[in-house]
Amino acid sequence: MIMEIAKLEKHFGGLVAVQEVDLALAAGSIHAVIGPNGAGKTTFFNAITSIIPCDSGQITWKGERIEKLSPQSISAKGIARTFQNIRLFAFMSVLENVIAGTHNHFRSFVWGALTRNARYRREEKESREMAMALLEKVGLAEKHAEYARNLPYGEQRKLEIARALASRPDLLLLDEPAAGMNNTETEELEQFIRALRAEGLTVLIIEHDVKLIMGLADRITVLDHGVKIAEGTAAEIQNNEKVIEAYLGKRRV
Amino acid sequence: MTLRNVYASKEGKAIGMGGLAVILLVLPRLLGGNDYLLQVATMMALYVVLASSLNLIIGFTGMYSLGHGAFYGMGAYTSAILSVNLGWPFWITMPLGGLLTALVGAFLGLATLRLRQTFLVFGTLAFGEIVRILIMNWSSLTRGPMGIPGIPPPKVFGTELTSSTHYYYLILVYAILMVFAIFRLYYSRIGRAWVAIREDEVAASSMGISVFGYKILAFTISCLIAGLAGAFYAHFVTFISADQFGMGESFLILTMVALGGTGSIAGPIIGACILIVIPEAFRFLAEYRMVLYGAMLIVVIVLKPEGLAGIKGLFMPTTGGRRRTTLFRREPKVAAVKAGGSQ
Amino acid sequence: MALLDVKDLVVHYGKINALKGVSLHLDKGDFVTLIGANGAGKTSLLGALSGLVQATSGTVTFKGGDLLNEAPEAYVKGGIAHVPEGRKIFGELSVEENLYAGAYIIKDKAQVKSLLERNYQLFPRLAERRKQEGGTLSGGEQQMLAIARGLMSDPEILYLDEPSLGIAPLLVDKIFEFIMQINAMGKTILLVEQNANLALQVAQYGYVLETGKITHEGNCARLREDDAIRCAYLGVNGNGN
Amino acid sequence: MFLQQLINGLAQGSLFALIAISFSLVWGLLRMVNFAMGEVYMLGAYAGWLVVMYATPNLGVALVAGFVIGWIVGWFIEKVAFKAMRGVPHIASLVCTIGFSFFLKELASALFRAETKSMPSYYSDTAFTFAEANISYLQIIMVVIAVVMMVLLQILFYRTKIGLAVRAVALDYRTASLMGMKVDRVTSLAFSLSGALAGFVGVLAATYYNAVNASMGFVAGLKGFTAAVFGGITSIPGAILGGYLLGAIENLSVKYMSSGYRDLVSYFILITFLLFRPNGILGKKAKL
Amino acid sequence: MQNKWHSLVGVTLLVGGATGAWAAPSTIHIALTAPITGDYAEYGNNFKHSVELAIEEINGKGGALGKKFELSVGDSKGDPKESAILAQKWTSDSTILAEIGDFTSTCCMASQPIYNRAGVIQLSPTASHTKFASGSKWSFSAYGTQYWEQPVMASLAVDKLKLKTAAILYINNDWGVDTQKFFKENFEKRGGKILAEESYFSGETDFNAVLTKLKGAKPDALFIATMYNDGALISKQREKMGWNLPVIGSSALYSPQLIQLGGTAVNGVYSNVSFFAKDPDPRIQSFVKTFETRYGNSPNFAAALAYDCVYLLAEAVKRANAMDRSAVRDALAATKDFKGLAGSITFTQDRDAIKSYKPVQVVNGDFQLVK
Repeated sequence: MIMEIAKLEKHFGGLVAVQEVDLALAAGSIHAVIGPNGAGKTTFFNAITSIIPCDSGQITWKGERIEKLSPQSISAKGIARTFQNIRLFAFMSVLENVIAGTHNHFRSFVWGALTRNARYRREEKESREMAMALLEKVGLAEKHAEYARNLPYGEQRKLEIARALASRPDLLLLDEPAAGMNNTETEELEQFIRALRAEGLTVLIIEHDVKLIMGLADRITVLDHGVKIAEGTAAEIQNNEKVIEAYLGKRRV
Repeated sequence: MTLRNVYASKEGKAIGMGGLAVILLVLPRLLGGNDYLLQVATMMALYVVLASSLNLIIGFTGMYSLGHGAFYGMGAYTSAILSVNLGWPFWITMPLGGLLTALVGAFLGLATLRLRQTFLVFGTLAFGEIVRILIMNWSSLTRGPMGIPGIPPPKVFGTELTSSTHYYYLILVYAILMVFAIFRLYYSRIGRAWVAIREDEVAASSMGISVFGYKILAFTISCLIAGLAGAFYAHFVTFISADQFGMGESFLILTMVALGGTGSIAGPIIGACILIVIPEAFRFLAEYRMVLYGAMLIVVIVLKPEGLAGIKGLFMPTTGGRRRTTLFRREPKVAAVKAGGSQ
Repeated sequence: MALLDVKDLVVHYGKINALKGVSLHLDKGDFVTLIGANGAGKTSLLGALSGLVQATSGTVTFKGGDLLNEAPEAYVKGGIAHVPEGRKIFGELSVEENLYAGAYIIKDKAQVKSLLERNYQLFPRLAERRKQEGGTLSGGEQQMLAIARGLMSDPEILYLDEPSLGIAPLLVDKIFEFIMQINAMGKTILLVEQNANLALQVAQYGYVLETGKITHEGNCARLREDDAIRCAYLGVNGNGN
Repeated sequence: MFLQQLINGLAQGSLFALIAISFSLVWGLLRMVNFAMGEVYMLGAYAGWLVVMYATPNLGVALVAGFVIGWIVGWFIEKVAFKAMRGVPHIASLVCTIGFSFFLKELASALFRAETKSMPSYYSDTAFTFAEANISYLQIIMVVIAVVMMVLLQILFYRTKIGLAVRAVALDYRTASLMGMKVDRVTSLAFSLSGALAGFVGVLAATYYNAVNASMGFVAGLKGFTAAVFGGITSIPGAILGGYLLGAIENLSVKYMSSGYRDLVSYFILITFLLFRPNGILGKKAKL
Repeated sequence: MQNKWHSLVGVTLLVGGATGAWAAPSTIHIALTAPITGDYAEYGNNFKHSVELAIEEINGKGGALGKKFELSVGDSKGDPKESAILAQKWTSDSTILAEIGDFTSTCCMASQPIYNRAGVIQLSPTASHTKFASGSKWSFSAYGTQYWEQPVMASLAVDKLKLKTAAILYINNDWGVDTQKFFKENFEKRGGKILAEESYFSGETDFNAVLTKLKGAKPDALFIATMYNDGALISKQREKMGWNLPVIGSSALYSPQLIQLGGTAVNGVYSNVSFFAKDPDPRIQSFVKTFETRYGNSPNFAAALAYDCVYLLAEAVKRANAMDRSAVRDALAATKDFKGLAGSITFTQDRDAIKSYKPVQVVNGDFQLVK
């Protein structure tokens, strides 16, 4: 288990967004979190990455407790993420967005930037090459000079993934990566995520596109109103009564 | 393809820079010893530095500051007090002035933990005023309202720099160095971190960028540069007093950044040059000079809110801003489109 | 005659094309639903149909009049009420003030009073809490308040944007009952939902929006049986499960 | 003397409080600050002075004139600096109001010439003396006006339809527009009202200090903003409370320390509250 | 857009460059630096008007050495930075013989090194900073420092009015601090006692607090080191507090506006003058009358001082019998018993003016000499 989450809880005022959720993540697996809108999935992600501090619970990453760390430290530990409502650096070029993702892998600071010494030049070159390689991978290499804000929706999603990968993470958290993508793009995405797993990356994914999830995920966790109601393989989930009732909706009226 | 070809082509920039450098170097010649114009040029260079340094805070990192006049003054006072009271040479007091200002700037940067937007504007403004009031009242150190006269001019290789041309070259070298430094910082890992913070703090922090650390760094470097500029100014005018570093200066510097364009290297440079030249060019208007100056400021900002050389749309949140625009600025309907659509 | 007729509506956000030519048709008394995934453009479409979002081209005809890119108040005055996503009630106003805000365009005080009474009858929960601040209500109550507030302008057509969002399942049922009740009162309803299953059960006619385009439309009963839709939106595996 | 300082502080506080309301109105709607507020106040004072000198010695008319001029100028600033610039950088609006501040001040200076103008005294007699402290009629009137203004505004905001619209727009302008509220018009109205209040206080201040000049606005504006933050910028009662407290604290601070540090006290309060209690004394609970 | 700015800069440079070539040696070219706009605009305009008036008079009488005076005016806004820019403008124009201005000491001192380097006379009508004139051999102050003025007021207070104690309220700037310091020194030297001192920042309008505090010290008299406008405000607020005691100020109070603004509250206030508009001297009377008819307001002390500065220069030119900057400077430095509107002027070693001051008092809404 690369990450273990125990009894994670987050309240907003009186509202319980995430309630005592446990989750164990196997290294090299694709794990999906699904649930109806407002089930607390994004809050769950935000709590894992410390963007909002959790109220209680433990998150263990490679044997180390990380729930009290800052977002940047969590990133430094090798956890990267994308956002549901795309948070690119709009007024940076596509390439720079990805280079910004490599931030933690380089050390040159004010002095290096001012003098452009050997280390700085090496690091800049390295980071640029790394970023370009990632852009090639997601198919955005040609648009590397555009402002990120000028990309179409689907490409912005790809760019966000490339940016997250730039920090060379061991775990990638994807928050609805297929939202706003058309069918071809979604299929490409699926292939892409599989390829990432093949490279040894662990992926935790929130998705609404059930088709994508069912075909992709090794394990699925279902949240409803902040509570974990089921976990298992795709087949198990699809046959779980609780899931069908709460998430897929029982026949009403 | 270059990294930043989004903004401008490198060749064009290089030619422009080269030309500009030559003009700047031979400017005293060009002006034929006209010290007045040289003085204007010197002031421009000084304010180019001040505006560029404020742009680090406002344009790059997306924070606000209306305390820049005070930082500038702090550098001036530190250097002046050290050289007048202790007789230390300019080349020691100037960096010390910058360092002290940087220290205070770092401290003020802590405030950004809690203050945002307009609150930061007023927080820094109040801070600036507190500095001014302290200077006024701490007479034993600062001579209070009497100011500090007789600040020695800098010496280079044993000779005092006294002529306008000397000062011009001194500040020119300083300005070029500082703008160059800012340029290099901007196009580096640090600059990217700043811009990332400006664009989206949450995303920046999840990319491993220490938001708070880089905000403090921006304040520190910005104040260092402003403090050095203040030290230069003190030894240039040889007399400083608290009223030279009041709110008016902070407003002026902020205005330069906003008018020229936030977030670009050229913006504050253009803004500083214009706001120094305009009052000079309007001299013939006598008492209506500043009326027109104010009016011009309003008109330019309304017509080009991002500034003359700013990035169009910068600081417009991609979602909120767009919606607001569609909500409040109703563009006239395009008749042709409608005719085409309503078959 | 159609109550609301939308043809080839195109919306751009900067260079991003959010709607790529959407056509809709609503008759009086209809209960129409619009389903689609996150980012498909549902909220943009509703925005463009209530004056919040500027459309690039297309037509929006309401009761025979052209409303494209009019100010939001023109839509409200025309008889359209938009209950926005996430309820968006005025948290610091009391329940009653929220309702009065909804009746802003109605000049006749007596009419406002009677609308208020009618809403209190429809939602007795709100009547109990009329002096309470909107922000202190529970999610379900807030949604009721948002719908009631929409009804306060006495609209002919009511847009509902994701009314099930973040609400406890029991209450979701309750709210959908209210919606059907409102429809039965003769109000036309355009329901935007992510919870496709639910939406397709309550509505009569449905549109499926995908990345800015309508990909399917038809009778809800028929849409429910459509394989592609079952697979993508109903969570039923397309490979026959 | 404590009592006298307190009374002086309250009289001055009434002025701060009214300017603070002006800031609160704009803040509530736009989450922005009008840097030219002090200059609107100054123009109001000139309007009042012109009326008293050249039309009628009636102070009421002068106050109305200040109100009207403030309304017009406030309306104009909103149209140029805020309306035309919505959805554009925050900093541009800020700088635009700084431009207005410059422009209006220098315009007044050029039009009316720079020297300080004398405003006649009204109701300056001592109404009564209480434990060695003198209280003038005008001081009483000022406090009464501030309180009446607050009550009127509370009625406007809590008892009228337009007030409801202002509050709704302040809370969520997008949703408010879905209710058919004309966001632009409501914003414009609140902005004009805030200008009108500033102009009105300008006349009051001119009467209290018997002087009008072009640079009188800046300090007043800054103190007004401080008072607003102090009491709670999102609420009118907060602004009033902040004004009175700031007036009292400033005046009492002079009693206990060198007057050279008087402004320091205000700025210190401003920074402290911005940092540690940005919602002011009344806190988040209080609302427009 | 940018191109336009470029051309604007170009035009400015050209125009500026051309001024150097307009040299017309047939005139005595002097420059005036004054705050025509900004917070001190009132004084700046007084400067400008009276200097224009003086030049017109001199030119009407044929000028000096047969040459007419020519004036260039620059607005410094009260901003030291602009004052320094103007100083460069004037000094780089070889036809300019001398400069009059600026109004504040800060501005004067910021531009002083420039005049010093270029060797151009800098004659300020009002700079009162004790370190100003002594800072450069080219700098002169026609104002007369408080060092000379305050003994007069202290003597009036102690010797004539028999006051034992006083409280001081002063504006926190270089002039205010000097005034306060020298009054205190001289008052205590004569056996008086200062019970309390308070300062305020420029722009303040509410003096109730400080006045109440000073009142608590129960002094015999109140000394106010302020300009006339603040002086009027202070007096009004003092009157409203019902605090009646002798009030003494400095020459800066002497302005018709003091009475206009202060009304009955300033009755009894002591000030002193070197320039007295009621002086029956026909020169003064004609100056006051011309000034009033032409500009619509009465001249204050600053106007008279600036007027004197022009005559000081004219006389220096005559005595030097040359148009040479350094000769005129020497002649100016040697000025003795120059009879100006604002009293007689003799420059000290440090080029500060020694002046004569006459105490005045406001009596029934009018300034009267204290007999």
